[in-house]
Amino acid sequence: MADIKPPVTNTSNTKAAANPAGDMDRRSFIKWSVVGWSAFVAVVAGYGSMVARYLFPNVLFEPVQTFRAGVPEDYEIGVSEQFKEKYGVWIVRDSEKIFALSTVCTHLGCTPNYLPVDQKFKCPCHGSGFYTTGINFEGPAPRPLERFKIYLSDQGEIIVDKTKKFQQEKGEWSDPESLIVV
Amino acid sequence: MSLPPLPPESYYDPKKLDKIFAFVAIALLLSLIALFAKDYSRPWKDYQRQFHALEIEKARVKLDQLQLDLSNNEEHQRVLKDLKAAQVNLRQQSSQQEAINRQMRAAEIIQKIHTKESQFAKAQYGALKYRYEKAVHEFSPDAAQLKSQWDALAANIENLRLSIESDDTSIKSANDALALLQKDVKELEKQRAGFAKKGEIIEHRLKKIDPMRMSAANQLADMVRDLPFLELANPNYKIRQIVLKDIPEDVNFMRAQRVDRCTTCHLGIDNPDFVNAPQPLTAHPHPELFMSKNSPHPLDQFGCTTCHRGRGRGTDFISAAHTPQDEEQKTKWEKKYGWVELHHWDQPMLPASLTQAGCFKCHENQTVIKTAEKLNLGLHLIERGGCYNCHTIKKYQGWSKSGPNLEFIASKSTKEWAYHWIDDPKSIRPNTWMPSFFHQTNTSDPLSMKRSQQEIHSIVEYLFANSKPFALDSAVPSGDAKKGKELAASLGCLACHNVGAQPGLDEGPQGRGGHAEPVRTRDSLRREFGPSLVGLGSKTTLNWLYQWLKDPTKYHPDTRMPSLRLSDQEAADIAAYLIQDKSPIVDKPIPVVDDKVLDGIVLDFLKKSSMVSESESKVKKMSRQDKLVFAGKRLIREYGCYGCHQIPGFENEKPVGTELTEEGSKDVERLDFGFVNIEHNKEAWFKQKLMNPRIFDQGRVLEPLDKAKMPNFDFTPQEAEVITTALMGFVKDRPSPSKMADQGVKAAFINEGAKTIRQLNCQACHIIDGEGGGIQSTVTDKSFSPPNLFAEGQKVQPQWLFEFLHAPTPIRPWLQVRMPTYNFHASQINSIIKYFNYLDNQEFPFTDIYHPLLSSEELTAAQKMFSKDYFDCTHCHIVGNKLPAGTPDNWAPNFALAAKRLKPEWIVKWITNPQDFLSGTKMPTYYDPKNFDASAPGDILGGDAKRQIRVLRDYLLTISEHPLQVKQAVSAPEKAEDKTLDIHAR
Amino acid sequence: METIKHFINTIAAPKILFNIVVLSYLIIFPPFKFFQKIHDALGVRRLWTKKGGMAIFSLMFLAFAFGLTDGNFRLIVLKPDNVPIVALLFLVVFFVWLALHQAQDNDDAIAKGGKPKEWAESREKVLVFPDLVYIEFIALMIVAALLVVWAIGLPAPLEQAANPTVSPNPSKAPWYFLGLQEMLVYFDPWIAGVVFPTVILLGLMCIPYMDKNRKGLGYYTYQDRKTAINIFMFFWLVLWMFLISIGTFLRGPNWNFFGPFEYWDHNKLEALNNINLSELVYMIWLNQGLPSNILWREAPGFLILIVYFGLLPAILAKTIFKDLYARMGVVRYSIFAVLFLMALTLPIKMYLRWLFNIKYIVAIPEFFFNI
Amino acid sequence: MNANPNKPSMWEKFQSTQFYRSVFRTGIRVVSHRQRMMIMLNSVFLHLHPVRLPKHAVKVRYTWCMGGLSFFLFLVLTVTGILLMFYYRPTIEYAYGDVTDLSQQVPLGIMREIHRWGAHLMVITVWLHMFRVFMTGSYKPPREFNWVIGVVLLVLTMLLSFTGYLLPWDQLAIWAITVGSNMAGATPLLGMNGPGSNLLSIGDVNLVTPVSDARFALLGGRFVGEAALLRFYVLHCIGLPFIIMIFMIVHFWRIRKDGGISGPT
Repeated sequence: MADIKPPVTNTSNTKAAANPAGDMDRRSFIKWSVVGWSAFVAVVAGYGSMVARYLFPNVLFEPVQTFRAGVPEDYEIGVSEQFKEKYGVWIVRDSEKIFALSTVCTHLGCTPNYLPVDQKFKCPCHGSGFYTTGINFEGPAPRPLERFKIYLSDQGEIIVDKTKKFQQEKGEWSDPESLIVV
Repeated sequence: MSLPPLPPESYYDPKKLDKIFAFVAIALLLSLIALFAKDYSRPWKDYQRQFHALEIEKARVKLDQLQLDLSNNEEHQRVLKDLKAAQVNLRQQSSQQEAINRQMRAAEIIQKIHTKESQFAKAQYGALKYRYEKAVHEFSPDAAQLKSQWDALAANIENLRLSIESDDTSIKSANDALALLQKDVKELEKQRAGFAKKGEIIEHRLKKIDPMRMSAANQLADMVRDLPFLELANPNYKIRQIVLKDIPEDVNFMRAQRVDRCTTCHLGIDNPDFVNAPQPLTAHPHPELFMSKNSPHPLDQFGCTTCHRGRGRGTDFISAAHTPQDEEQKTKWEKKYGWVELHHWDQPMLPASLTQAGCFKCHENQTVIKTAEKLNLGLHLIERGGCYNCHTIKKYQGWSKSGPNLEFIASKSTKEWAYHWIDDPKSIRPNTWMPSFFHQTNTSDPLSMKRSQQEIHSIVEYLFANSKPFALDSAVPSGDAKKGKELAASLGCLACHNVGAQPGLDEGPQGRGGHAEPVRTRDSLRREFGPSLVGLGSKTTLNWLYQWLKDPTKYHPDTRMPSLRLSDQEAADIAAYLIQDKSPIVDKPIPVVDDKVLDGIVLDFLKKSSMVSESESKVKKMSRQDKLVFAGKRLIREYGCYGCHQIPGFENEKPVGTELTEEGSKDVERLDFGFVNIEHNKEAWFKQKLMNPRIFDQGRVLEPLDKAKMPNFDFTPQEAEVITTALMGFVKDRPSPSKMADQGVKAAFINEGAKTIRQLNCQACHIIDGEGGGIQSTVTDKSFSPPNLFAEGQKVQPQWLFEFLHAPTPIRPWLQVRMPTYNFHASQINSIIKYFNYLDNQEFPFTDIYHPLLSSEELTAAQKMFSKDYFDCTHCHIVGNKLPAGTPDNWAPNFALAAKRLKPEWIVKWITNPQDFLSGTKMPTYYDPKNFDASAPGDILGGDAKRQIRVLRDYLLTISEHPLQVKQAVSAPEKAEDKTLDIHAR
Repeated sequence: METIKHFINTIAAPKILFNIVVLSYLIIFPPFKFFQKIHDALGVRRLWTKKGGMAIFSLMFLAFAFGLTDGNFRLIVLKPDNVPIVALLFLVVFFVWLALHQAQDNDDAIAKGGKPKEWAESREKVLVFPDLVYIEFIALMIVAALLVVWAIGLPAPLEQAANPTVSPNPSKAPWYFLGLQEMLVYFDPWIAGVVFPTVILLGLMCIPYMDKNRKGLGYYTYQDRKTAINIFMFFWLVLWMFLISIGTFLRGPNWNFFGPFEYWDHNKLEALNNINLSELVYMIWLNQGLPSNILWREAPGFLILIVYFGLLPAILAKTIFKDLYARMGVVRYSIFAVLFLMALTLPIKMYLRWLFNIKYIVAIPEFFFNI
Repeated sequence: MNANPNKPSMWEKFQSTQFYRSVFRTGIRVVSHRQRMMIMLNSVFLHLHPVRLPKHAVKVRYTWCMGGLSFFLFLVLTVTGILLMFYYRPTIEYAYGDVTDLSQQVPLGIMREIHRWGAHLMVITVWLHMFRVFMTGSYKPPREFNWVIGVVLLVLTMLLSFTGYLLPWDQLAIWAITVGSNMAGATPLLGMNGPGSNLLSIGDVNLVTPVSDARFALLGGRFVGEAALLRFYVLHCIGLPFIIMIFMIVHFWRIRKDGGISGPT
């Protein structure tokens, strides 16, 4: 295997190809082997790319992690609970922005309740409390609630993408993808 | 550098090998390129490109229009001008702005540092707290020290918080100053944005799709992103799909998720802008029903193949199993798409003409599937035709038999009439629903004709021989036919029956054999609910008819014919009138009984169960009568007569026809197309079968008993098609319950009630839920037709309705049309009551008992409003026994009934705006809905419209049979006695 | 008893334990003369005698047995999926001892002018059948029996059915990748998860081409290939085995550190007050805001990187690695130096974190580029 | 053949049949050196070894037998793995239940324990094999390239173990794989969360998206789900074993071609 000829001819040929001085016979010989081996290399690369392309299907059967949440005008200042059940998300609007809060308590993963009178989220499991911004202010929760990626579609609709999270303690809440400015 | 010398062992010339190698390698490379090309070129990409171009064009046009509008909008121009001025103004103050900005930035930096420190301190605080807690828990000596550290940290945090707050204040003040400077610009900018918003959304979109508006880099991206291989990342053109787990596909004993990729090509389907775009980019023709998020069938929840069928996973024209709706479309498709039928797929797309079949599987329980008119008609035809009598259909389990009761036939008819009727019912009554069993394409040869005659003889003989005795009243008062005709027209008989050529019925369906064929509609079908009465005089006797009209249940306890509470004279008059219509055909002679042929028939049956010799000797021993009765019984069983008629001796027989509950899912391979040259698909077969049930015997050599026996209903091609639509809808795959049309108990009650209403044909007279009332065409003045039952649930009290349905009492005595007394089961009444209440979303069964209460001031006010000077209520309304002055066509129901009949809340709504409930009602609108308060009479109760109406209502409720004797306060209504409302009926 | 446990818990903290491990490494495999002296003074070579081996193992078993008396320790160590790692620890120690035991014998022989044991043996040929075939058979039967007993004694773990919405705390990678996961504490995923594995593999593959020492082929020796073994041992024992052990045994909820006798308390909080070099330079040292220009902001970090990878190899070539450089030549040396320095960034980053709370030297989250 | 021709036992008779001689050309009762050599030369399996070896090479003290054990464990894992495949369906619907059933219902479902612990053990033996090879300096010329192949085999072993880790589809599995595969998402340039991923874009069009990055190629999805399970299954059962076998063949071949086991020169 190791001592087969092609590599030998090949190297000598490429060198020769760089140096056009030589008799006709030699030149044509050189040309054909270069053409042949280049085509062969292209074929191998092609097969490789076939495998690579094959790994990326044209459609996905994964459950949808993004959902449409209407237009910004649908939301008044405050907390909207309409997507809590289905998607585990609160849509919160304040005077300048709209953002999507995760409904998972950062303590042990329970689902807090929204108390409109107190303007806070209160976790029924261990009493962690969060402001409507998601910042934790009471109870054992170690960090603020997470926010999800939120953006406006081309049609002006709000899209919430749960695949991407933003954590306040990592300083990610200033990320433009974590909020919609209104 | 030098070439290696040719090894002596070499056989081939290496140069030659190199050449061959090169050729082969190139060939291989080319094959690979072809492979990529094949994989890359997919038909849907072309459509997506088309759509892309169209989308850009439409957006451009829209944007241009918007901008044109804006430039013409003066307000907008003014804002722009002001904005410019304000910006110039602001720029002049730039040094000031800059100073504030600098100040703010500095403060922000300080705050950031403070925040960071505070953040660190807080984190330490938390960690320290844990350590402290743990130390305390473990009785560690470090606790005290930790505590002091912790306290120190807490103080530090508090300090930091103060500094952050003070930083905040300075930032805020700077911010405020800045905002003040920029106030005008900001405000105007906001206004400008308001104007531009619509356009900006389109522009934003255009920037993404329109190469003309893209940056150079994006233009490049636009070109490159769909190249082979690169398109894996982020292509413009990609397959779209909707995955539906709760409307699964039936995969033989398993259910698999449904995957619809139709929107890959039908890109404009949910975009109203594409209504007129070419296929496949066209928008759906019914966006109000499908597609959009607010419609009952949003695209992402119902997909496409749920209704249309076809192969949702298919991504090209053929593999999606499109089905052409006719020859013309087929040839067109063959040319355009190279269409061929997709084999190996059981559920091809429904052709456009049958699309409504797709509704059935989720809407099965509904009696009327709103907007699916074709399907409704098909179902109605199945009901009226009584298909379910012979073919089990789950939906119609428990429905009563369609034909008349034949248990007492001898008391009603003659053998001669029966012979002619069975032989060819349409010759006696062209518009009858009795289908034809004889003279069909497979029984029209001379031999079969002869046999048919003997078969009919046998059937008639069996029926009469087994007929049970029935006593008729012999005394019939002499009737006046002319009066009878008037009565039949005015009492409402014509709602369900067809009586010869009646005036006002000309447009009704009649004369079907060979004459011009009027199109059947659901309205006309309701008018055909009862049997046609043409040629009744030949069929029965005056005595029987009189008896029947007086009390139908006496002859047939389960009949759907209600009692009209006719007096003896009325019954006699109508009977005299109806008996006049005689059919001449009945007088034709009847072929004689031919023993030889009869023997053949009997033998055919006998041979089935015993040996030939034995059978023959048996036949010899039988008398002619025996043979006739024997053959008659077997023939009734063969033809399945007992499906529609009650016949003695067949009480427990199973229906003869194939079950149709899942007919739409039937494998085409299981249908016998014989020698008939039609498309080999289900719909063609159904249609053909319906138009001529015997056609598939064509060209076949068959024993008499092996022939097809389904009778002929003479369906027109249109009717056959609508019935086919319904049949195609009877499929076995079902969505999960969450996707069914009717969920919850209320919907089930509504469906149940609607079914009862359909079974009793209430809608022949009444308009219920927006349809029916066909009788109105026979009533000259609309004011005299039966009432529209719109919002009946809101209007009447359940208890009253129960009593009324049980024993109707006239509400509108001026009407001649009579609400009949039905032979109801209590459960049927209850289902009707629940229907009306749930349809109107009423609280049911519990309602508050309302006690009207009027102060003396209010009482006078009410009386005043009642009087001629104001609303003049008694001008139209009957009060107790006092009739209004005008002609009956202006009369209105009795006020004395109101307290028991009407719901108090309804009266208020009714007075407020009658047109809301019943547009076109004669009840005047006293209060202008647009100008409510102002339209109230100002001099009563301070012109408070709401109070006036309430007072009127309360006054109304105090009116009893004795007019205008008002009680100050009415005691609770007396207890319902025996006829309590059965709220637990189901 | 409790005091001992408390003491062990305390010294098991990565900050302390890592120093202890590095120090022991330096003494056992002394790369520098200074440590060689300590090595000699302590008579570390006695470790590789049979008695030394016995001592090591008795100590290990004793420690282990002592640990098993503690509930928390048992819970971690006897977790079915952790058993292989416990076995690994004993096996590695045993084989390191075995290799060095033989190496010491050979080295002694060579020092006396003799040949290694293998030399004499290799002159003699034996038939493979049945000598080797039988030995192999026996070995694999032992392993087969061991496997079966292991399978009987220890059921394979099966937890709750997968639930993508509830992540257990802590979520750990398979144990052989825990070294990489531990690195995540100090590096971004792209370095810990991609660059380091690549460097490790490249480094491993490069070994035969870097090591130009012709001596020490085919026999156990330490003295003949001291440098190679010292370097290898550092990565193999200190950076790989040690990190795996930490990741497996000492990391609990929230990836917090827990001593071997400590209860895995979910509420445990550790202050993670880490800052980037740029913040340290600009905000704390210079007391001003961060520059908005990314390159300018991260200039200090880039400067350090340039010095580290650009200048340091040259400096090393003139100083510590003078001999190495001479032996290897420019190309080999450059590759070696880059790989070596890259690997060294791990301990360096550890110390930076512990001493200065440095999170990133270069922090460009905009491009996910954090070092 | 037999020394006592008078009374051949049944066994000896059998040994002289054509069938026996066709199977064991050399016989298995060894009496001569020549025969011992022939056994090695004639057996397709034993032929992996040379006929003769230097004495130090048969000493366990020298070789630790780790390479051989790694190969043996590979065989054990192949056999148990094939058997496990009979009862295991790689779908999120069935996988967990099928694995549960291995311990609850399947006769000798303890195969799973052997497979799992064998896999862990194989990682350990491969590491120790590498350590041994390093300590004896066996990577030195002429065996440099075989060391490289050995490193590849080491990686493949860990990848095999890693892909198998997901298959029970329990919490341990998906989260371990999630943690592990997230690292693939951080691949420079090609990973969604890797440095420079946003450099691979033209204009506003990102080429590295959650559905086109390195992590996706591994998982077949945006997160560890049905597609990932199937991919890992295929890689674990077919893909990686196929590759590792090719490399093993080369590895073993090169041992012989590079002069057998290393020894002092």
